Amino acid sequence: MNTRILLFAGLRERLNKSEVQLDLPQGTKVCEILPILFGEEAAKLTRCTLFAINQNYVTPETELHDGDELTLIPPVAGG
Amino acid sequence: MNTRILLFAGLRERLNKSEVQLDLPQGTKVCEILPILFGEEAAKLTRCTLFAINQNYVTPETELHDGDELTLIPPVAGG
Amino acid sequence: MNQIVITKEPICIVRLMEELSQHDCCGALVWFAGIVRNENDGKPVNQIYYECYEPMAKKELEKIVQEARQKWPIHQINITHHVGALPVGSVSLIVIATAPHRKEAFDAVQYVVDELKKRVPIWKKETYESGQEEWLH
Amino acid sequence: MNQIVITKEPICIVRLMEELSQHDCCGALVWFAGIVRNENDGKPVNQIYYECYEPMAKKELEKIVQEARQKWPIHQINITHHVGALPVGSVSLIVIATAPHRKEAFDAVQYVVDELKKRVPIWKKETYESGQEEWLH
Repeated sequence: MNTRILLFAGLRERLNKSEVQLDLPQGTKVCEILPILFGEEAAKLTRCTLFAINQNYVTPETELHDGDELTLIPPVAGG
Repeated sequence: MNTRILLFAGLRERLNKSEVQLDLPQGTKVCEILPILFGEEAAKLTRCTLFAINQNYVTPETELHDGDELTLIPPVAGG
Repeated sequence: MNQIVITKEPICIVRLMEELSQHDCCGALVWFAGIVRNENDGKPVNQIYYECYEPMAKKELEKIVQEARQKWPIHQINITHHVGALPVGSVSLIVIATAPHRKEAFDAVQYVVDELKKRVPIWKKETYESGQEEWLH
Repeated sequence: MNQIVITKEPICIVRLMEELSQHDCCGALVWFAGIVRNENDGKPVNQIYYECYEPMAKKELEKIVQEARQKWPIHQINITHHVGALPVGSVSLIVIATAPHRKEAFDAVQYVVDELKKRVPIWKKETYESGQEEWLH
């Protein structure tokens, strides 16, 4: 299952990438992505990262589907 | 005791004057002016008229002094 | 800095905005404009005439600004009231405040507008489409 | 009418004001401007860099505007966010609402600004005088 993951702000800088493509098993949940990408740091990041699929916020328990675009959203600060 | 009285808006139009000079006895109170100027209509006007002496709001019981400028203030509606 | 203006000239919002000096310490600028509406209580309005007891109005506005400054740390306050005959759609009042944070700027502008409507000796006469006129309160 | 703009060009307040069409039915226009402050938490700030996930930001702003319209009878809403590198003193955000009465316009503008800061995918990195940089939240 092919998933495109978009990274912004501090998360983008951590990986030095604004986009990652992952081939994931069916039924992978949104919350499983942080450990895959950030290893031990994931625990700390989980507390303050939100998730969006195809530009709409979703809960961490949401299952990914083939072709989904997942965005990792570190704390926002517009305005 | 010489008192200058300023009239605005509806009160001005009622008397067709923007200013009146009255010679009043010492100790005249602010609330006694409406009956002098408006006769029987005063009772109705008293409920919604405020008073200022020398450009500061005062209570209806305030006594006038020689040279005071009294302003009768019908309901305001700025903005 | 306070600026309190009562004027018979139309308010030029663009010029006001250009005049307003910006301050690096202020994160928020809140601006209220009152506009002459085309109806009131269901009656079509053609024009409003504002009458003002100007020296007292300015004094009372100064008091209101001082009260606002005691309540909130505001930097700049600018109040401009247009008096005389105003056609529908024109700007009758502008209140602007700048402050370090937005909550204070919003609160200060609302306080000034609310108190102005309660206490400042300005009166408003509406002329309706029917030709009838009425002092409002 | 809604207007939602995310732009890398500096926001020209004067032009925005001129573009804003006035409506005779609206007695109130409320306007908020967010300005880049010269300090944060006691640290002198030189510059802010705003990053934005633009398509989602616009979608989320549309949702916020719809929510505001369900709560208050607003006529016009205009949201403009400047992104990229912004020097101290420049305008980062403008939110404008017009409504028949002022309370609704004030409430709507505050709601939009509050929700924008909570939900819209825009990030802010401050550069301090010391040269140090930090992503804010």
